[in-house]
Amino acid sequence: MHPTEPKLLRAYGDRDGDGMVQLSFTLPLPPSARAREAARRFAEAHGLHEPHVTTMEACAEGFTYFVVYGHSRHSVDVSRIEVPELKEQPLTRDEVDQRIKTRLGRKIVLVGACTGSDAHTVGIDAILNYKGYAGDKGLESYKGFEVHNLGAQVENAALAARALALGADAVLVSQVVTQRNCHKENGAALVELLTRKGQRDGLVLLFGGPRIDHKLALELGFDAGFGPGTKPSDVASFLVHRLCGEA
Amino acid sequence: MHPTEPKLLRAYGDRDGDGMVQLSFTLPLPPSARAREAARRFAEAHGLHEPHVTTMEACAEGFTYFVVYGHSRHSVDVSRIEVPELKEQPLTRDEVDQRIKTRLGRKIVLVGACTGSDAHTVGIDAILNYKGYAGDKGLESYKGFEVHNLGAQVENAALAARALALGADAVLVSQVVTQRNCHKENGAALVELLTRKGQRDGLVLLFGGPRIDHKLALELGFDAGFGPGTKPSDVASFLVHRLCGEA
Amino acid sequence: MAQVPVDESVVSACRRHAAAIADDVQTYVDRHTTVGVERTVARALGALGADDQGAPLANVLVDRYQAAGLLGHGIALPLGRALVRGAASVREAAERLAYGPDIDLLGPGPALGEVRRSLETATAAALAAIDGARTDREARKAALPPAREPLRYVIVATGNIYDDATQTRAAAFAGADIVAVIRATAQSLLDYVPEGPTTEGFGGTFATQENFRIIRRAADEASREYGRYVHQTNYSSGLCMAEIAWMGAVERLDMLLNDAMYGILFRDINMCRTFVDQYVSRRIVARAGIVINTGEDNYLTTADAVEKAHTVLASQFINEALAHRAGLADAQIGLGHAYEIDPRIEDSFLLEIAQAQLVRQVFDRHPIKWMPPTKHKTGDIFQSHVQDALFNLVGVTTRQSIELLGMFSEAVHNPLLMDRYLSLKAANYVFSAARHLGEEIEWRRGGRVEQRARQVLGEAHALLGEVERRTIWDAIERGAFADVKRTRHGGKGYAGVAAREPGYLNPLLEALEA
Amino acid sequence: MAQVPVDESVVSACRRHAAAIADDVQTYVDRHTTVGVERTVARALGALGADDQGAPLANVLVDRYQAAGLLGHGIALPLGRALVRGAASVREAAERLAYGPDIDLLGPGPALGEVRRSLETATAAALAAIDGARTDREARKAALPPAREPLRYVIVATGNIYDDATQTRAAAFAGADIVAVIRATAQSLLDYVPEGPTTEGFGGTFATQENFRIIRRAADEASREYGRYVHQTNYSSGLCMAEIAWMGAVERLDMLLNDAMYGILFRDINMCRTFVDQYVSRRIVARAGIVINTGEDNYLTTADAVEKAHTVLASQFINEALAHRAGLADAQIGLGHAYEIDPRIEDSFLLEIAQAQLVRQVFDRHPIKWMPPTKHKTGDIFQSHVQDALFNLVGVTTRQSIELLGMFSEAVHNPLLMDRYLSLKAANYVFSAARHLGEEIEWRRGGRVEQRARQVLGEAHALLGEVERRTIWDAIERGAFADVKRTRHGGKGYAGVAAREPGYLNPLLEALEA
Ligand code: B12
Ligand code: B12
Ligand SMILES: Cc1ncc(COP(=O)(O)O)c(C=O)c1O
Ligand SMILES: Cc1ncc(COP(=O)(O)O)c(C=O)c1O
Repeated sequence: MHPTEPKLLRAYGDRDGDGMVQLSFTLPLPPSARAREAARRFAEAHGLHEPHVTTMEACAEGFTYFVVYGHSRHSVDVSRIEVPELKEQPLTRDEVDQRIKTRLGRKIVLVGACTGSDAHTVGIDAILNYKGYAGDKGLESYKGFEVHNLGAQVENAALAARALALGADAVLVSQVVTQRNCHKENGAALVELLTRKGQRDGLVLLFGGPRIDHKLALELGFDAGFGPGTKPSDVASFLVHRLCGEA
Repeated sequence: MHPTEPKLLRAYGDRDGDGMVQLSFTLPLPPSARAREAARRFAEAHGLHEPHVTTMEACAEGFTYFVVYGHSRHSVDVSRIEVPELKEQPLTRDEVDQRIKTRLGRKIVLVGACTGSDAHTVGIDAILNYKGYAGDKGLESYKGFEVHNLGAQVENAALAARALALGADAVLVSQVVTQRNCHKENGAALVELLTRKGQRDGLVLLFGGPRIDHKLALELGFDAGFGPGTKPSDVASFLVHRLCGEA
Repeated sequence: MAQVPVDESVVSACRRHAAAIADDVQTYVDRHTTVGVERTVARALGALGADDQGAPLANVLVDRYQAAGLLGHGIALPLGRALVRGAASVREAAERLAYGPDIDLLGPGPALGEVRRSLETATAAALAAIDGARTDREARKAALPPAREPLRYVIVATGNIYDDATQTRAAAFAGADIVAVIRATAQSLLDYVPEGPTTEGFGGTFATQENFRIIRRAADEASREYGRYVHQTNYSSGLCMAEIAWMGAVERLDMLLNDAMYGILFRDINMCRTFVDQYVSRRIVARAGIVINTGEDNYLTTADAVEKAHTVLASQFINEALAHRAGLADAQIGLGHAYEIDPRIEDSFLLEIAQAQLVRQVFDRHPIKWMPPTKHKTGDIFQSHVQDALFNLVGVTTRQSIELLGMFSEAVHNPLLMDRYLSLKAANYVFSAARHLGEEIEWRRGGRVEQRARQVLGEAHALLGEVERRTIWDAIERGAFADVKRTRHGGKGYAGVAAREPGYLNPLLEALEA
Repeated sequence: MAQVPVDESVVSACRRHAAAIADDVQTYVDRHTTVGVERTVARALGALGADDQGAPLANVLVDRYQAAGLLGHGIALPLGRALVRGAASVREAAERLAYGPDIDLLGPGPALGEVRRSLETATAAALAAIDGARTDREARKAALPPAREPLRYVIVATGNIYDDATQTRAAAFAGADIVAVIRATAQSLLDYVPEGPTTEGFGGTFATQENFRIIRRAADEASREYGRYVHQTNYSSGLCMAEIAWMGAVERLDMLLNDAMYGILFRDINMCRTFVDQYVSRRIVARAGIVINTGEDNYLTTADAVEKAHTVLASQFINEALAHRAGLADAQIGLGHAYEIDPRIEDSFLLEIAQAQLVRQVFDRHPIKWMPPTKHKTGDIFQSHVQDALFNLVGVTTRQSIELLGMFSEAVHNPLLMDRYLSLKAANYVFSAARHLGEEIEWRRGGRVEQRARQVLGEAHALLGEVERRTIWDAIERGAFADVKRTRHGGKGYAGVAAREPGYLNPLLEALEA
């Protein structure tokens, strides 16, 4: 698909262009014919045509849960979507180690942590620790990386200090708890701190977690973002491309 | 709540006014970062603020299924909703039979059917047949009703003819299949036919089925509509109020 | 193994009753034919096509003979006579008889032997078409890894055959083994089969020969792409039961919904008509190597699934006995039943598992067709998905052969692409997570599960005895199945039944019966 | 009964190892105290309130003594001495010591006997507060019908205590038996307990005494309204383990998440600190009649649930042994475990059921706390709901006592009102539909389920032997549990540990130990 040719997509239920979507929500009122009509109008306000309220049930006193199906009037023009995508060629383990060896001549020093009060280590461990993720061994298993996994609950200041002390080439930050966007705040604060301390330049700064994507990471001032399902080898390839130059 | 005092309701997730709703849909494109962004924009087009795409999965070649949560900007003013509601006082079995006996002095003749090519008898049977629904005995069980259940797949013309022949006081129509609104077409066609034949006046015309409500029935020209969960006694009360006058 | 105790002597007694019931039906069947049967013969022999109004040639032809009161001779007779008299083909013969000013009133004419001989080529071609499709299926299946049971059966039902084809491929992508295109609501009662591809149907898509081909192509493509044979199924049911069986046979459908009594009970089709039609349809299906799926699951949508569980079992014995009389092998007789107990009933899961296991054991050489909860589904799609999860668990535990997957939107609409995908995803998970559960479980002696199985078998036995005593005709009049009552001469399509005349000619049926 | 074979001699051996492990820990515990313990004593005796910065009086007081290196005498000592010296109340004494220019350096002063006596009233009042809450709970429970197991446990976690109260009532409406208010992410690591009602928390709501009261009121209202005792629970965990136990005790919480090792492994809290804190917290909980829930379920989020299943069992034996040493009755020791096997693994359902049944039987007098799938949940809420359905089925089949209900939005956010409602609806259905399934099943001799149970018990036994040999301190350093390694003196809060001095005074603990 050519990116500039407008390409309007509608939701697909079981016929081209039917726009069918499913919406569920709770409204703070008890079930009644009026509540059903309220749900219908609420759905209509979202652009659903002929909304069908398939369920209306009291889910608490004074609260009603609804499931609605309806034909969405909306469409989305995918030709106008430009999303930054990580599209480095994946490298094999040997290529990674080889390039680091030949082009850099030393190990790449990585410092990783799950920051703030976030105690979720599984994600960052999956990337860094030997064991890896879904059969893909972690960065520790490569000859070319020297990995320092600081674990979880690491304050930004502590992370910055350790990165400096260890001469980090790259800092890998994980954020899993996202309630009320605390991951964004934490991430932005780290970038600010590193910048303020003059550490930001020359550092490859990676952001990862179940609600992170490349776009968000860039917005927050990181160099790349990695979301759910990331494999250590994805990260290895990215780092090599960044730190050892392109082929 | 006074009906004219504006009362704006928003969706409730877990905090007052958070507007949280869940939307799921399929878009005709394969999964990718661009697809995720497309889903996000699609959700935004519906008025969802900070949409979070929680799942993006290929559900077919070239089709992706999404689940999105987001804060809906919309609200609905329930004070402005006027829904016709069936609010006859429920009558006991004895009251029903008693009123028919004393006020009408004869049985009320009912003719019921599931019309068109619709073969779903369970609903109309639940209302008419002795056995009834959810422990509530059917209209056949009342002394005051003479019930003719014509079953399913009854053409409108046949129904009109039988209603005339049997001297029906009320005609009860069930419609269960609703794909592409065939229930509305079938219903409206019956009303038209009865009107054309001069049978409409003096006939109480009831419409029922899982996707019927009172409002829709009125719009189509019926006297009342009965949706899912209707009990025979609801219908009995309504008929008595209509045919024997109010208390 | 999660076995329930099955008293083999009771099972044998059930089979004896069912045999007697079927013999009684067969006596009637062997003496009658129907417009549907004769149209099937006409089509099979070559009377294809339709007029500009869409009325199929077979219909115009057969209706003429039925109107003339001559159908009892078999439509093959006038066709053969026309051939002897010089028609170039069966089709030409049929057109002449259908559209010509007069029909052949079957007065004195060519000798019967000559007539028979004139039809041999066409008959052989008809058989070859069936056999070719069967061979083709067998070769394709042999080339692909066998599917693991329960086979995952899903429906598509957009109303538009091209969307159905898209959905077929999508279903296969998501793991479906079997795809059924649900029929439009009205089709059962049509006394003809529409022609060509169709794009407008309510509640489903018309079954036409062209539509069969379109879906076959899509399914074959998917088979190739996913390395898994994707089965196609449709409905040999309603007033055109036998014709559709024929079309399904030659278009290489793999399964057909086909029941000896469904039309009677759920479509108010006349019972005489239905019994004759089902026999002929099954003769074709038997030859074609198609697996039928019977419709006892439907009983539990009109009757209570706890109280009337035994009627399902009783009916399965009858369906089996009738199928045997039509030459079907056990491996072709897919017996239907369903998970329809009110979910509010305590221990409903135990009652369901008892029934599923009982059916599995009683018909241990048959593919069992296991249907999901439908009646007690509501528009709460989340809860509905949970009901299906338990259903899936029973399916894999009791080793059902063919499982029609439940849809969370069952009470809402025909499944959307997404609904089907999620249903398959959930079934794949449950089937794998509990793969060997059935092998591990033993039921407590004398416990609830055992007792329930014993009770249902006992009640089925009693019912079959009663049906034998009264005959099936009378039993149906009294509402023995599905809580539905039908009279012997009531219902749709009775006018299409004709008593066979002496010398009734039907070379197709003869070949199939041989 | 779905029993698995449990070799009682292996179980006894496990208990012997666990006893030795616990004795070793207890030796350490009996010689140390912590800032958290002493703050608890201070609070219990009456040192309530906070300064205008929100720093609790108990903290300012205890920190001063810790800084002075005097905490090993027990904070009760200076408090008692101040009372003897004329302070009108413990609170006044505490304020004086906390905010006054100097602290009592515990030089020569009142006789110990006198000091002890001066604290008797406050100690008695503290015990009365606990006992009063316990009596109140027992009376309320006796007046309501007992709940049916598995008890339905749900979490609320809006961050705002008033919304939490709304959600508590909503949960009770939908059938919850137990409501837990999840804590804000940061709280475990706070070395003080915030004061007052709170409305801002990430990932949960702060545990404060006032917040406990707000939820208690909501739960009691709901109990009255729905005629069912609605249990309240929170976390006695983190750096303020013992203080929160105290608050929970007097505010009539019914359960507390409380584990001997969770803080060490999952919050990187120092192990010396944790072992001391857990002991004191459990002494309070024991007296209060509160049921603890241990946290072995968490192990399976960092370690593999198939390979490391035995570490859960081994840890449960250790938690049990430590709990016994703190005076908890078996009926108060809710042992945690979870349904965390990768759903892609074939027969995962069998492995889960084996483990659940094993734990149920090994700890047959304990309430078992059964946790839902979380790690392998994704944002596909529909599939997630199915995973929970199987989990619910195992819960009811293996008669787990307390079931934390899974949420279909587990991988997405803290549960919304609707999510919780649907979760309860689904659990209610599964619990009822399979109510007596466990009674009906017997597992095939030597089959997969039996083998798995035997294997896990065997491995747990081996691990316990090894832990005993190495001591728990060393075992944790080597990553025996949850695949997490922690050093003896590393982690948070070690500075808050103090060796008890000879003459260490702690009238509260003495009374609880009596
Ligand atoms: C395991 C878990 C825990 C464990 C953590 C153990 C540990 N040591 O990590 C325990 C039980 C201790 C725990 C506790 C809590 N948790 Co928790 N937990 C989870 C759970 C179930 C799974 C997370 C996980 O391990 N996923 C598997 C890993 C492999 O995936 P991942 O993190 O996405 O990582 C991958 C990618 O994102 C990426 N990646 C991640 N980080 C990075 C970094 C870089 C640099 C790169 C390149 C890539 C990368 O690569 C990884 C591999 O592909 C989730 C629910 C869920 N199913 O998602 C809740 C969840 C994350 N927890 C949650 C919460 C709130 C908590 C608690 C506050 C309270 C509670 N509800 O229990 C506490 C306190 C924890 C705290 N202060 O942070 C919420 C967060 C809500 C939100 N969105 O804000 C969730 C979503 C559950 C929920 N619905 O309530 N939790
Ligand atoms: C049972 C059933 C059948 C049975 C019908 C047996 C029979 N003799 O009735 C069988 C198996 C035969 C059947 C066949 C088909 N069905 Co069907 N069937 C259902 C099912 C599972 C339950 C319907 C039911 O009995 N509900 C119970 C009754 C008591 O509820 P009710 O009808 O709503 O009635 C209550 C009220 O609405 C009201 N009421 C109803 N009518 C009236 C009338 C009056 C006057 C009044 C006052 C009140 C009233 O009172 C009743 C009691 O409260 C639904 C799915 C579902 N769970 O809803 C699909 C469903 C209705 N079927 C459907 C379809 C498409 C078909 C088929 C075309 C193909 C197929 N998918 O199987 C065929 C052909 C039938 C045809 N031509 O109509 C679709 C309809 C889709 C749509 N919305 O258009 C559904 C929704 C399933 C689906 N998702 O595909 N079906
Ligand atoms: C045997 C059989 N035939 C047909 C059908 C339904 O199709 P129709 O009503 O279009 O014949 C069913 C039900 O699904 C069935 O079980
Ligand atoms: C024993 C125990 N304490 C505490 C927690 C979590 O709370 P926090 O990390 O806030 O202490 C858990 C996990 O849910 C737990 O199992």
